[in-house]
Amino acid sequence: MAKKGLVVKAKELKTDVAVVKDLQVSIGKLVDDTWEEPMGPTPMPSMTDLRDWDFELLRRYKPFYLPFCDVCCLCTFGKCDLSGDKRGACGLNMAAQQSRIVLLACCIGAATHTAHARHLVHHLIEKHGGDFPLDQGGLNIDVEAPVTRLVCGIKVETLRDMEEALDWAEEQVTHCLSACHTGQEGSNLDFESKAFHAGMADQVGMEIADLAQISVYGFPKADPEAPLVELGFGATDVKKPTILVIGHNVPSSVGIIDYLTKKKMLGQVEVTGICCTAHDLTRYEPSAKVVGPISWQLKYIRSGMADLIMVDEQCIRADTLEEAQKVKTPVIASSPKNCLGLKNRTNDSVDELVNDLVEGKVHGVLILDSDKAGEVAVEAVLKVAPKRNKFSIIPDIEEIKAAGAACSGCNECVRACPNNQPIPEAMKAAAEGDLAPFSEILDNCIGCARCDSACPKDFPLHSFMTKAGEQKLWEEKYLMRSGRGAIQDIEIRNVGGPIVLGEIPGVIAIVGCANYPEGQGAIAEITEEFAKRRYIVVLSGCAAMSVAMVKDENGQTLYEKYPGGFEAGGVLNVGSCVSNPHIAGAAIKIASIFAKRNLRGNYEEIADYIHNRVGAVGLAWGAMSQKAASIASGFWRLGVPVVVGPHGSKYRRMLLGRADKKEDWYVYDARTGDKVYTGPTPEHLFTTAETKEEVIVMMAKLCFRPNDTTKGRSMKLTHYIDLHKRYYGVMPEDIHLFIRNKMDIPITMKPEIQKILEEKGWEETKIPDPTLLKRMVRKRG
Amino acid sequence: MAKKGLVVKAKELKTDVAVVKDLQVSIGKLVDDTWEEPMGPTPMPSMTDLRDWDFELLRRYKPFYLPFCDVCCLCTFGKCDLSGDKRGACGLNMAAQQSRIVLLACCIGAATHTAHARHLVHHLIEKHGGDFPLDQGGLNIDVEAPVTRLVCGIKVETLRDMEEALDWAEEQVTHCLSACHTGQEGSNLDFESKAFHAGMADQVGMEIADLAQISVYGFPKADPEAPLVELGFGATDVKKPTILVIGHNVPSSVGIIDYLTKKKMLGQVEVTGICCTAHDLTRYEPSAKVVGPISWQLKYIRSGMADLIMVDEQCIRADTLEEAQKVKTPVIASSPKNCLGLKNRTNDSVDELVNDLVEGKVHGVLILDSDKAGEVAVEAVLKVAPKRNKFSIIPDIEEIKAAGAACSGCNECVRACPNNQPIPEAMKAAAEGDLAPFSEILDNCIGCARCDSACPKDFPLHSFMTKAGEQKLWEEKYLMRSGRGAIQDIEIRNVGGPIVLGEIPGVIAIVGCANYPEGQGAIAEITEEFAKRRYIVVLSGCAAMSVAMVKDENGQTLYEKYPGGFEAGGVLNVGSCVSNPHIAGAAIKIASIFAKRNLRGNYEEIADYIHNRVGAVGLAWGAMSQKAASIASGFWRLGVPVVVGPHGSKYRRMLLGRADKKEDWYVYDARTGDKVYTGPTPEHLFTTAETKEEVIVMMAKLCFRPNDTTKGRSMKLTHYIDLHKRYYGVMPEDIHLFIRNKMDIPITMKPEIQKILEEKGWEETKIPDPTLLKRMVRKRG
Amino acid sequence: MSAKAESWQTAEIAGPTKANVIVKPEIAAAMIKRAKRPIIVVGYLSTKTDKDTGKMIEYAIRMNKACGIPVVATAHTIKEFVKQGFNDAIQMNAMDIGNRLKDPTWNGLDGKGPYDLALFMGLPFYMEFVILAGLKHFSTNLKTISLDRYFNPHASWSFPNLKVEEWNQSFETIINKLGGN
Amino acid sequence: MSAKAESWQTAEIAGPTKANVIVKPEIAAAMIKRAKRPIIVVGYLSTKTDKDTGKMIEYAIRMNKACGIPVVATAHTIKEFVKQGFNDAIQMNAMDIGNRLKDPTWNGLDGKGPYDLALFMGLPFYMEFVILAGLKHFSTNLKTISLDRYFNPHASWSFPNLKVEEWNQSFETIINKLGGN
Ligand code: SF4
Ligand code: SF4
Ligand code: SF4
Ligand code: SF4
Ligand code: SF4
Ligand code: SF4
Ligand code: SF4
Ligand code: SF4
Repeated sequence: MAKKGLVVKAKELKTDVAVVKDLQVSIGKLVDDTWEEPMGPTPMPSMTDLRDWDFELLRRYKPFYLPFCDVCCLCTFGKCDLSGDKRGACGLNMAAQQSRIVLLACCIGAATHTAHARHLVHHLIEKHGGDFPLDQGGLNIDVEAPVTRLVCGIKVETLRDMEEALDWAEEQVTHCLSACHTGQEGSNLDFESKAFHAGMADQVGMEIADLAQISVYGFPKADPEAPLVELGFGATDVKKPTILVIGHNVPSSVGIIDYLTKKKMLGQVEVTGICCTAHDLTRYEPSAKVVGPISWQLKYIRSGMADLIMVDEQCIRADTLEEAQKVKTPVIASSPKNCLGLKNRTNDSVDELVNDLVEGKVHGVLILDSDKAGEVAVEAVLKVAPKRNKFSIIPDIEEIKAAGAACSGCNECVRACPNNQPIPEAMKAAAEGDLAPFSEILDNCIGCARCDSACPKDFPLHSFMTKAGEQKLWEEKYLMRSGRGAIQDIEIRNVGGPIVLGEIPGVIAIVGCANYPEGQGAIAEITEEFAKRRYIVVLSGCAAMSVAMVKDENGQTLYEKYPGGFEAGGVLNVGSCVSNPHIAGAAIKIASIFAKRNLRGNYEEIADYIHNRVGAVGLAWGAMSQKAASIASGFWRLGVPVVVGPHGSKYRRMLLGRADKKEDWYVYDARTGDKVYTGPTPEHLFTTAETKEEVIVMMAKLCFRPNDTTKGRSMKLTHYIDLHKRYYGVMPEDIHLFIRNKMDIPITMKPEIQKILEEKGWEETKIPDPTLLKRMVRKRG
Repeated sequence: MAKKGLVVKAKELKTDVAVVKDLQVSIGKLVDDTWEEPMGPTPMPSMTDLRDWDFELLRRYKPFYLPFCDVCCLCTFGKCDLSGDKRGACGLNMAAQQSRIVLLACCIGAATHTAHARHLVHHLIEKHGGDFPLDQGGLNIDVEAPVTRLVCGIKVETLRDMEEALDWAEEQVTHCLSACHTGQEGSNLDFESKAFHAGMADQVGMEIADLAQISVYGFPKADPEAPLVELGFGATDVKKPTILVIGHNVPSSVGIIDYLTKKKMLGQVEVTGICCTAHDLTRYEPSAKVVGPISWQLKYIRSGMADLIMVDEQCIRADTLEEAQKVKTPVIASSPKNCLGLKNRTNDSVDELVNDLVEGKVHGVLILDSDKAGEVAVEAVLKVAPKRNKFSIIPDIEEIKAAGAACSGCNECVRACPNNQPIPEAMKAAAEGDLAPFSEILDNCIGCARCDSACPKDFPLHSFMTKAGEQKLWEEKYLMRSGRGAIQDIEIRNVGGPIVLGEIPGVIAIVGCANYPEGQGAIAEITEEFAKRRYIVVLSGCAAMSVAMVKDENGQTLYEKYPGGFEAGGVLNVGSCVSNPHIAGAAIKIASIFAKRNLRGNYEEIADYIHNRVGAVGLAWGAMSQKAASIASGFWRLGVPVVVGPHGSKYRRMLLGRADKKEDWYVYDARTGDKVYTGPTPEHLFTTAETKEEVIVMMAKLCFRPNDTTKGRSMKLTHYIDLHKRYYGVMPEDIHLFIRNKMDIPITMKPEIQKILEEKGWEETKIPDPTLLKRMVRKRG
Repeated sequence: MSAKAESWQTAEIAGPTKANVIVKPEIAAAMIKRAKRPIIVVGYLSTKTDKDTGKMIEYAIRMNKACGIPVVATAHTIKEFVKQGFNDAIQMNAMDIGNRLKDPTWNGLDGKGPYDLALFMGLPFYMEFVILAGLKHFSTNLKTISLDRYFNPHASWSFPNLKVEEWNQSFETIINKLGGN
Repeated sequence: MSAKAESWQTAEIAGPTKANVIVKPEIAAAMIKRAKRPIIVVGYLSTKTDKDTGKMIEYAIRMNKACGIPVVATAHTIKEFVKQGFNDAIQMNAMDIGNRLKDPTWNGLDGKGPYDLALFMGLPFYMEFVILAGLKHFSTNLKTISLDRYFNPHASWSFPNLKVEEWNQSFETIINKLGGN
């Protein structure tokens, strides 16, 4: 850390000033001593400070590596064949290489959010000054930034305060990335520990980013009643000039809204968004529209709806410029991260820029000033829209029919499709004029267009399916509750009783990208299953959009049917990807509010608390990115299990418990120091679910915690068994592992279960005050 | 940047202090206003600030991408087939993906050096305080840290000052890495520009690291007469207890020396090193020994010479612990980057640690306190050495014979060998008792042991060749000039005339790793060819070791035969990898000392100067690592061409000029603003040489610069033509491209050349005051 | 059928070590017969009956009946087994069974010792691909066979990319050779 | 010889698009004959005469004599050509010639138009591997052939891993078919 040991008392400073003349004094930070929370053992931890904790988790949840290919190609010693027990030219083996790839992904993810936060904070300080006060939720929130307080041991009250946390995070990202270098770390477990570290830094980066934008832009502040905003193709008013913003970093979109507001044109231009920028756009201005998650990009662009596209950073198709050109839509790039090879026109006049875009002299421009970018976008779209006249490249049916007839059935398309969609068959049907199979494909499509690329006849297959699903697409018009931000202290306080009594059997966090195996409907199904059962369901990012995209028979989405509060049966959209730490933060605040544990720099104790007591489980059903990897990693270190959908199996390793190894499931009883068997609770720290049915059953099971009261455990068991029977058609095989004493047994199932317990030779065990940390044992022996 | 806009005048501060009570004031930095160098346009540049300059270079030196495989596997959308014009699920194409891999490598490299610097600076501040003054070379050096001044616009005078530069570098690494995320940058050229940016940050990181250690540890300070130190297997006194240190980050090795010194035992324990830690170890204590570069690790360990191994970070075989175990050598890991899965015993007592290592209770320990690590190493090695009795696993001849007879000739070994060494044939010969072929293989071997791994019969083939070459190995005893550090101002001043007049035809920088295609002798050959011709040859890292490993008929190495000064025919070892910026720094100082250009925050102008005027060329003959990639990248952005050996072709892209495209080779004449054709000078920014012969000819050619005086050009041409004839047997085909007017023609070759010029239809061109930057044109018009 | 086969998902290249192609179903049958402790892992795609997936689950049941091979049903596949009147399948998460198969000290579902041959079918191609890769690199005495219709190069043995009829016929032959019907 | 070949360097896997195997040298000869503008790039290993490298440089010269194919000599290979009395080879850096071959607007050494077939031999395996990859992905109308003794999967066509005698015989056949001797 940069500033350690540099604290100078005011008096001494005066003396200095008196002695040393003609000097300027540059103040790093004013430390407010009125904050009395004592400092824990690991403020701003180094890469090794929490390694013992990681090893504790990894002892129980051992990595199962899933290599993508047999070789490593990360340096010019390579490629190296690492199959079997071979080692690379640097001495690395396959396990270490796979864990290194995990670390690399987490570093990229953490860097992305941290750099995002840095950009945002820098930008906001430039505009509003470093003294701008932070505000997570006014008086309803005492712990303003639980992750940052926990990890860094600092309190952030102004924008400037945030820089210290970011300095730390950037340093950690750099250290962790450094460990990926050829000939650095040699142990797979140490790579894993470093991946956890990167994930933890990522949580800090995200928290800072969201707190900064919530505070300055006045997003909903921990508001259960955040406004409902419109979402879907059909939500766009096709008659208006339409700007599409894509990405994650909202200032340039804010630039658009601000300019429209200033010019009193809000409502005259349709501002629509894809991905997290859409979340944050509607958190800023609820009249803006959300098109959908990342997988909606291509079909929306090709449909020609957008008269101008502005991209910022993250999760933007790399071919946006090329695709936009096809429909004559000009592009404004607005982030240093994503310059698209465009000329930097930041210093040109608005008139010149608008003119060049409108006249089509350039296909796009790079404008690194968010206000100017916003102004240019608005001025240009007004003139571009009438010229474009919603020019679309979605083909008509005749074209598709002809293509269907010309298709050779070579299978290249389906072999390129991540979801193995039966495109050749759909082409056959299309030849006959039947587009129904294509419409079905669209439902299971992630919009990647690999099929287009693969087709030797260059058929725009994704456009074909878009055409086929057109009708349905235009009917998409839903309401999504906009991102509420943090959880209020009072909400945490109120769920205490219900959680202890099992009335709230767990917290289900559904996050991440839209790389779904079969349609996005699964998200809503899973959400409703748990909301109905009075779990708390917390959502963010693409998942928070997907959940909105299903209506019930009354035309209502889950956001309309279920409350937005952190309460039994709540369905909460916390916001964009960088809002994820509100979920971690809620778990952390449970520890501080119920158990009165100190947070400040006290990571290990709190993670131990959460792991053993807070029945929270994460699901990233469509996880695809390095950010999703680091977000998951941040949860792992906190001891929160995460489940991914089938494509998540490609992250190269799982962290799996072994329910059959009794010796793995002992904890200390903090009261006595005894080692107590607790059953596999939770059973895994990271695994892949194959189907949505499996996810539902698995997540219910992963809510078990050693600390469950008998009342709570019996409720959790009821749900687990009920879901297992419903989705699997049979009783679970493993209930004996989760029953500590007869009181745990759900009353209604008593006879049935007791029979099983007898068969399994079950024995009663104690319910400990559980901890994995010997030092937490209170009794001195 | 964290601290912008936070400068508070002392008077105002006093007022603050008077008003706000009970506050501590934490001082970031005292800004010394006595430094008068005006600030240039780009201090602490953002990722886009130098993009125009990059694009200028990339316009001329276009990327040629060399994919390693057809697919991208960086996220769970993938794998994606990017062959031909296909795009991945994120819209990326192959060019962008390859450039992204280059960026990723540069980020890893830059992170490694920056994290190394951060660790070092943090450690040294903790030990010696932030006020510890920096000293690059006393009064002989005016510009203390040319790269940092140029890039960051700051002057670093104390350890604490360095933190600001590191803050900046870490932020840039984070931003650049972020751009590698799926769905960020879409343009290959922008990926390239970001790779340059990471390379520039890397230079800052390295410069800080070396300046810190030079200053605090009292390494040679810009000393042309730095001591000669012993190098080679044969330099070790086998009778002494021997510690082997491997890595790059020297504090724990310093811990060993300091403890030995304190105990007055220096000389009783042999302290030997591999890789850059060996450089820095001998810069600290010249009686320590260097074993060799990275490729020496395995054979030295297996030979059993080391009674204790201490590893720090970087370029350490990942299987060190396993290999050490085989020869019963305990290992101390001492860096958070490389914990090897070992228990963190930092807080245990020295006695316990020594005892556990000596008794073999553990194979290794992690000690993150460098002093303690040093003490434990010494105390343990004294007791381990007699027990081990230099236990070796190098097999005897009978064993090799038997293996040779049992070899199935399956070819797996040679197919795994990066250098395609004829191991099956050597096995056949060995079966007959002839080890000569194995001895030859050892000469061409990079010590990777992939052959061992690949052999289905598990023969330890690398040990066989080590046995075969044993005799030669033990005769290895050379003298290397230890790393001198920076170049003095006076040296720069003195070479001015000779460079202008061509008496010094160029600066040849030979750096990087030992991934050589055919033995390391090439380094010495290349060096001597240029030293003889009175080029300045600057070396660092593994290359600086390799150059020492050849003796002439008088038993002298090049370090003994040639002067160590920055002068005609000088052969300079600047030091370890982090010493590389002294080379860039020399080029930068040429601009400041000769041309009186301001350095401070003035990157573009200086790079333009260097590119057009300073005939410096880099060679990384055995480049293998991500660090080598970022080091090269730092040179590219400065406009300095870099050549790699054949394995460097695996870096995925070259930056190649097209000598046949006349339009590519125009510059502005700063005097007139005219565009002037200059010929392809230098022809490439990054390419691969296939053989050492090609390197020699190519490097001579790459020393041409548009600004050469006729005298200088004619001398450079003389060398180029002479070398071309010598190594290629023919006149070069392209001399007409390098002759601007008749005065350029080397007198002795006049008739021959004039004939060629006629044939080629040569026309005279002007010699401009060259610049690629329009704004540098002095004439307003 | 040829001895050369390409990964069904074009980009899912495996590296130097690729599955042997089961050129004739008899090979697979012989391997199952030879195995001391075989096991079959059946994923949810086996419950689908579109042209891609034939009647996998029935084949699994018939194989079990023919030679007593234990059946692991991943995800909710168990429900379909039960529906078909087959009550001997064990439900497990695909990663969990993969992880246990990797472990040479795992004594199997019945506690009688480690398996030596694992057959897979009905998992999403890429998920099976990576689990097979995990087993290829990290298991010690286990061979794997992919019985899917598609060539999965990370297995020890795999069918090449087959037509539905060829594939169905292959199952018939295998079951027949195992003495079942 | 079989239609399936493995990359000579085990780990140098190419991806889904792999070279066609030249099962018979006649194929290569026919391709050269059919090409409008072929060119051959010869690396320094062709100057070595150990068992691995036969007499590549002589074959190059004989091919040039047979059909006039232009010869680029990379690195210092030119010296050996000259020594052998062959003065028509052009010296170029391997990356430089690779980069130009990639460019469809490059009119060749003689300015008469782009090449449509590039033969490679004598470069270090991995270096040829990546240059061929560059051409595979970024050239438009160029086919490549590796004439080395080893299967190089990034070429359009490559010999499989051959014995020295087979390899020498292949050259003889090709030269013969090209009308040379
Ligand atoms: S990092 Fe190691 S395993 Fe990977 S390519 Fe380099 S030497 Fe081989
Ligand atoms: S665009 Fe849809 S159908 Fe086409 S390959 Fe991608 S997921 Fe499959
Ligand atoms: S890739 Fe194209 S031609 Fe081949 S089956 Fe698919 S749609 Fe038809
Ligand atoms: S790791 Fe990825 S890029 Fe490297 S060889 Fe394997 S598939 Fe190709
Ligand atoms: S980063 Fe893009 S090209 Fe690479 S695997 Fe992911 S989607 Fe495919
Ligand atoms: S250890 Fe030497 S001989 Fe063996 S594979 Fe490596 S380079 Fe080749
Ligand atoms: S791999 Fe082993 S058995 Fe095969 S040829 Fe080489 S030394 Fe002989
Ligand atoms: S020169 Fe290369 S191999 Fe040698 S120590 Fe430096 S980075 Fe490592």
